[in-house]
Amino acid sequence: MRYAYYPGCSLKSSAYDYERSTRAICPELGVELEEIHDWNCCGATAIPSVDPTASAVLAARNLALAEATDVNGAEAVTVAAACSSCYAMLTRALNYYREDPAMRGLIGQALAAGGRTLAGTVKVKHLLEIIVNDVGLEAVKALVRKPLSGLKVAPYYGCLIVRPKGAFDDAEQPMALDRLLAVLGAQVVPFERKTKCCGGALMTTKEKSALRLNEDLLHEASSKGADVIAVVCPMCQMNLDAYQSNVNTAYGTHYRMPVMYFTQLMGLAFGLNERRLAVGKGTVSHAAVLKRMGV
Amino acid sequence: MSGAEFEPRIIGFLCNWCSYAGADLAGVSRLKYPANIRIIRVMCSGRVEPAFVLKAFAEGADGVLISGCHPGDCHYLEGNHKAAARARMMERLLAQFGVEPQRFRLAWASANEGEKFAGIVKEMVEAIRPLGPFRRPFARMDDLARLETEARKDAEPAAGGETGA
Amino acid sequence: MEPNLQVLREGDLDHGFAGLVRSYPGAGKILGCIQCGTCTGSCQLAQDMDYTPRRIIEMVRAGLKDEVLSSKAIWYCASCYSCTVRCPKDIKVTEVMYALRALSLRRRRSRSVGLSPVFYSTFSRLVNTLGKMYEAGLIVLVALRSNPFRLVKLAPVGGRMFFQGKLGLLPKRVAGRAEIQKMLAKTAALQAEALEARRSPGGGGVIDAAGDAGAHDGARLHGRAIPGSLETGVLP
Amino acid sequence: MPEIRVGVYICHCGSNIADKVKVAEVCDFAATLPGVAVARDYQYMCADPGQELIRRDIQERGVNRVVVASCSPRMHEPTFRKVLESVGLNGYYFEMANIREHVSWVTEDPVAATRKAKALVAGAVGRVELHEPLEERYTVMNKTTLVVGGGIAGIEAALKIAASGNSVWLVEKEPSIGGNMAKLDKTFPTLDCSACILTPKMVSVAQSENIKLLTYAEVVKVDGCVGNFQVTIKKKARSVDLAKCTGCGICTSKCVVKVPSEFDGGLAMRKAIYTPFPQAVPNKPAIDREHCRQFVVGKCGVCQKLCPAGAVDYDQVDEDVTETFGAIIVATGYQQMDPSVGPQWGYGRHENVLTALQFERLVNASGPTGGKVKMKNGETPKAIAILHCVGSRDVNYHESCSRFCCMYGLKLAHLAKEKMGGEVYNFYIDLRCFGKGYEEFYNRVLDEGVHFIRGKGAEVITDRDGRLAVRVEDTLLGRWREVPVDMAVLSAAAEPRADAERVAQVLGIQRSRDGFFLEAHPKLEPLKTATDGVFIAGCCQGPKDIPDSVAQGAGAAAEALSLVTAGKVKISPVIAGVNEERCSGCKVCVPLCPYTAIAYDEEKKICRVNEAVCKGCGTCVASCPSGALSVKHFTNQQIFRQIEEVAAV
Repeated sequence: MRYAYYPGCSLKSSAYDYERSTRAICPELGVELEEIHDWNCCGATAIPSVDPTASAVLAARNLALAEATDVNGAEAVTVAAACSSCYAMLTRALNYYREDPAMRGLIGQALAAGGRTLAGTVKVKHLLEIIVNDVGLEAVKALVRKPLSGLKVAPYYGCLIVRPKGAFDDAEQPMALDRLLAVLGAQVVPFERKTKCCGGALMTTKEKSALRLNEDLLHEASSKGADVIAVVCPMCQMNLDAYQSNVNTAYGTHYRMPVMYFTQLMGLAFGLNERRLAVGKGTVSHAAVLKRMGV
Repeated sequence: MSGAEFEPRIIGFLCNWCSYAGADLAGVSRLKYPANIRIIRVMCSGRVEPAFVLKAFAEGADGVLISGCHPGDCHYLEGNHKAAARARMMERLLAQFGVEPQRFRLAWASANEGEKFAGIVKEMVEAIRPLGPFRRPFARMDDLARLETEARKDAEPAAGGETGA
Repeated sequence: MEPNLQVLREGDLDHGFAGLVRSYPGAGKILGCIQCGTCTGSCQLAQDMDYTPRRIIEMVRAGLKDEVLSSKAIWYCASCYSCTVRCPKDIKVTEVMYALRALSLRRRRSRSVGLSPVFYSTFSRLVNTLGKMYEAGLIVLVALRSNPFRLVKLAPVGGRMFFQGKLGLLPKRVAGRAEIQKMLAKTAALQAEALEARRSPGGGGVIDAAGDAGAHDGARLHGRAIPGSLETGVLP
Repeated sequence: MPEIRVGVYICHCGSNIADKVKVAEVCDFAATLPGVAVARDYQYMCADPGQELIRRDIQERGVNRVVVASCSPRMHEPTFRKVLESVGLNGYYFEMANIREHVSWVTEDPVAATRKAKALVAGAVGRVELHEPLEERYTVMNKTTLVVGGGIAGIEAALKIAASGNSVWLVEKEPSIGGNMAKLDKTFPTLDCSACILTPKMVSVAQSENIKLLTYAEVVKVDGCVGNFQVTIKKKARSVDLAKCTGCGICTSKCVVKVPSEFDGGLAMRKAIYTPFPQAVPNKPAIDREHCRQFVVGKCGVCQKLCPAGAVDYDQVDEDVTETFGAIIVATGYQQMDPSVGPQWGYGRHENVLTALQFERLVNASGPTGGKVKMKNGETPKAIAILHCVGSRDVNYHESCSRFCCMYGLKLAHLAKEKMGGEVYNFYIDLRCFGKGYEEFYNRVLDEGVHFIRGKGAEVITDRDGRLAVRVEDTLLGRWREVPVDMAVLSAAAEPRADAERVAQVLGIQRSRDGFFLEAHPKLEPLKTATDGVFIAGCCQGPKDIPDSVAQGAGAAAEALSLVTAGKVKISPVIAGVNEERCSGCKVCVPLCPYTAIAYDEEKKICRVNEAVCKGCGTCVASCPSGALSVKHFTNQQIFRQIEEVAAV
C-alpha cells in the first residue's frame, strides 16, 4: 500500500513526534509513504478566514502535486494526511473542485497560472482511516507484541477528522479509534466528548474560551479514569498538552493527563523502541503511561 | 435547444403503466432533465416493434429509447420480456447498420422511479451528444419492411455475437 | 457591543449584503434558514459570542452589515463544523463565518475585536510568502503586530515546547514560491472579475465597495494589496 | 368520408404550463398543421368553460377530431373523451399531448420547452387524423374490496364497507390489528383514552359478518385491473390454529423465552408465543419463530403440551391464498424514525432518552410501568425534555414536517406534568396547532406551566453532574442554554414504513419524493392513486392525525363502494384483431399472448383473437411476421405517423 504523503507544517515542527511515530509504524503495517514533492501549507482554518477562495487554491496545489506523485502506478493516487486540519482542508478543496462548478473553474484557472493541473481523481484519506480501513484491524492485531493491557485510554477525535463530511466515520460518535485502541489491548474509556472541539487556533486568539473547551475535555477524561488521551491531530495534542498547565492555572485544577498520538500508542503496542516513537516528548510526562505498561 | 452544441433528438417509446407513469412522476416531482426526448405512449413495451425503431431513425431521430416495467412487474405479465428479447435482436441489427450502440437503449423504469427516468434521459443525451447527428443508412420508408425481415433472419444464427451494448 | 434596540428603518439596511455573502463559496443557502438555532446549540463557543450564529445569519439576511462585520461573534468560530453537519437546511455555517471574516478584514471593521484579525492575516501572509507555516515566526509576528507584551505571556508555553524540540526556530520554504504567487495573483484577478460582474448593472444591487484599494488600516496592516483580494499580500 | 377538421386546444394550466411553454407560439404553430381547423389556447382546458370551447367548436365549426395539449392523459383523457361524447362525437377521435408532466415541469429552458411542446402537439395532430371510432366495453365488477393494513384508517374503511352490506377482506401483517393508534395513551386535544375509542372498533371488525380478517398475512402479488384484481395473500405460519385456539393464554404464561416487546417499544418483555397486547384482535397468540426455542434449538414443546385445545401447531407452513377483488384500499401506515441515526440526540447511548412512542407506553396505564413515569433506575424524573422535529424538517433526515408531533408533544407535556409534576420543557421550532381545538389545547398546556423554549434541541449530553442536558439556543432570547433534565423524549419523524417500496411495487402505487404513497391529485383526488381501483388512506400517504386518518379511511371506503356497487366496470376497447386476409397461420403469436387470448382456427388455418380475454398490450402485433395482427388505437399507421411528426419538429 503506497500513498502520497502530505505531512503538513505541524508535523515538520511542533508535531515532529507525530511524524516520527508515523514513520516508525507505517513500515510495520506495510504502508509506504511517498512524501509529496514541494508541498505547501494547506491553509488550515486561518487562510479561509482571510480569503476562502484562495485557501482552496492553496490546498488544491497540493492535490495537483499529489496526482503527479509516483505511487507505483496505482489507478488513482490517495493522499495520506496525518493532521486532521490538513485532511479537512485538502478534502474541502477537493469537494469544491468536484461539486461546485464555479469553484472548479476558478481553481482550475488559478492552478494553470502556476503551471499545474488537477484531474480531481485523487483521494484524500486520514492516516487513521488508512490504518483502520485499508490495513485493517486484523493486520494491526497480528502486530501487537506488547498489548496495552490495563491502560485506560480516552479516544479523542476532535472535529476535523470527522467533519464536515464524516466521510469515513460518523460525524457525531465515530468508533474507528475506539476499535483500533481496543485491538491494541487498551481499555477504551467511553468518551462522550470525543468529537468536541479543542478550540484549535483559538488558543492563540481567544485563549480564555479555548482553555474552557480543553478543561471540559480533560475533566471528562480524568473523571472517567483515563490514563492517557489518544489524539489524531497536532492541534489537539498541542492544546491539551502544552496548554494543560494554563488550564490548571485558570481553573485551579491539577490535571496531569498525558496526551499521546495514537501512532505512539500503536508503536508501543508493537514493541517499538520509544525513542523511535518520540515518546516522552510531551509537556505532560509520559512516564506514568510507560510505567503502567511496564516499559 | 440553441447554440453551437449539438442537441440530439431522442424518441422514447414508453409503456403506459410503468415508464409513462414514471415520466409523469418526474414531472410531478419537478425533476429537471434535458428536453431532447419526445415521448410516444404505447400500452406495453412489448408493443414496440423493430420497425418503430428503424422508422424513428429513418425520420431523423438521433437516439431511441424503449422503456417499460421491470421484469416481473409487467402489467401484461410478460410483455417486457418480449421487449427485452426483441431489443437484443435490435442491438445486433443496428450494429450491422453501423449505428453506435449508445443510440439505442432499453431501460426499465417503474411508476415510482421518476428520478431514474430523468437520469436515463440525461445519460442518453450525454452519451449521444459526442457522437453527433445520426447518419441515416436507410433513407426510404419502403426499405423498412425488408430490413425488418432481414433483421429477423440475421439475428437468429448470430447467437454469441457481440451486441454492441 | 450592546444589542441594538433602535427602531430599524429600511434605509439603515443593506439589502445587497445577503447577496454578497452568498457569492462566497459554500455560503449559498443562507436564505433557507428557518432560525431553529441548531447551529448555536451545537456551538461550543456560542456562550462567548455577542450574537449567536443563528442571529448572525438573520442579521445578514436583514442587511445589518455593519453590526455583522464588526461583531465579535465571527471571530469566535473555531471551525469545528458541528453547526454545519447538523444544520437541517444544509447551510454551511462555518463557511459563512469564513466569508464574514474575510469581508470584515476587507472592510477594516475588525480592529476593535482583539487579536484575531491580526493573527489570521499574519498567518495568511506568512504562508503566502513562504509557502509553509512558520510557527515561531507567527507567534512573534502576531505579538509584535498586536501587543509585544504578549510575548512575555506566551513565553512559558513556547519555552515548554522549545525544550521538547517542538518549536523550530528557522522557517521552511517552498521551492515553488513563484508558482504560488502566480496562482494567488490569478485567484485575485478572477475574484476581482467576479466582483466587477456583480457591480455592473443588474449584477445584484448594492455592492460592497471594500475591495477598493486605498490607504487604510487594513492595507497597512496586511501589506501589499491585490485588488479584490487584499489578503493575498506577502511580507515585504 | 367527411373532411377531417382537427381542433387543437393548448392549456395554460394556470401558470403550470404557461410559465415555461410559450403557449401562444405553440397555438400559432398548431394552426399551420395540416387538417387543423381550429387552434386555441385557454387558461384551464379541464374546467367547464374550457370543455365548453371544445363542444362549441364541434357543433358550430364542424370540428371532428380533437387534440388537447395539457397534462398527462393518465389524468384527464377520460374527461375529454366524455366532452366529445356529450356532443355525439366518438370519444376516441381524441388525442392528448402531455406538455405539463413531460415538458413544462421538467424543462429548464423555455425555448427548449416550447419546441418540445410543438413536437408533441404535431405528433398528436398527425395521429388523431388516423383515429377510428371505438366502442367502450364493460366487464362485471367483483363486489369484494381488499383493505391492506389494519390500523385505524384500514379499520375504518373495512367497517364502512361492511356496514353497506358489501364484503371486504382486511389484511394485517402483525398478529393483531390496531396499528400505531393502539400504542397511544391519550389522544389530543380531547384527551380521550386511545384504547377506549379504538378497541370497540377492533371488536366490531372481528364480529362483522361482512369482514374477513386475515392477520399475520401479507399481500405478495396483485394481477389484473380494476374490477378484477387477482390478489395473492401470504398467510404466514402462525403456528397456532385460530379455529381451535380459545385465547386462554396458558401457552403465553408458560413460555420460557423472553423477547423485547415491539408493542412496548422494547421497554418490556414479551414471550415467544404472544399476543401483542391485551386487547388484541384476534385475541389469540402467534409464535415468533425467530426466537421460539422449538424452532431455534429444535426442542421445547411446552406450549403445545400445555394447550388444552390442541391449537399449537409447529408444522404449520406459510400458505398462499388467492382471491379476486373489485377494488383495493391501501392503509399501511407509517413508522417512527429510529433516532439513533443522529447520535447527537443520545438515543441508544443514554438510557433515559426515549422516543415519543416509547414514552406513550410509559404514561399508558396498561404499559410496562402501569402508567408511572419512571427512569431506568425506577426513580421519578424531576425534569423532562420533549424535543420536537427530531429528524423532521431536516434535509439530513426528512425534509418534510411530520405534522402531528407538535400536538403530541403538547399532549405528552400535559401528561408528564400531570403524572409526575416537576419541570417539563418543550424544545420546538414552530408550534403548528392547526386543527379544531388544537390552539386551545396549546393555551391550556401553557397555563399548566410547561416550559416552551423556541429552539431545536441540538444535542443531548451528560453534564458534569451526570444528568442529561439539552443544549439549545433559546432563539427568542438569542442565548445559548444548557438545560439539565432527567429524561429526554424525542419526537422522531414519521417516515414511510421500511417495506413501502415493496408494497408500492406489488400494488402499482407511485411514491412521492418523501417516500410516502402518491395520490392521483394532491387536492382533488387525495385517495385515488395512478392505478384505477387502488386507493390510499391514512399515514401511508403522509403523516396525519387520527381524525384525518379516520376521515380518509371512510372516504376510501366510499371510493371503493362507488366502484363495486356500480356492478360493472368500463374496460378499454383497445384490443387486438386479426386481418384474416393477411394471416398466414404461422402461430408465432399464439404462445406470446400471456392471456391465451389467441387461438388457432384449424378449419380456416388462421389465428383468431378472443376479444373478451385480450387486454390490448400489443405484444402479438409487434411479432406478427405478416402484419396481419393489429391493435386498435395503437396501429402501426398511427404510431408511424406520430414518429414522423414528432421527429420533424
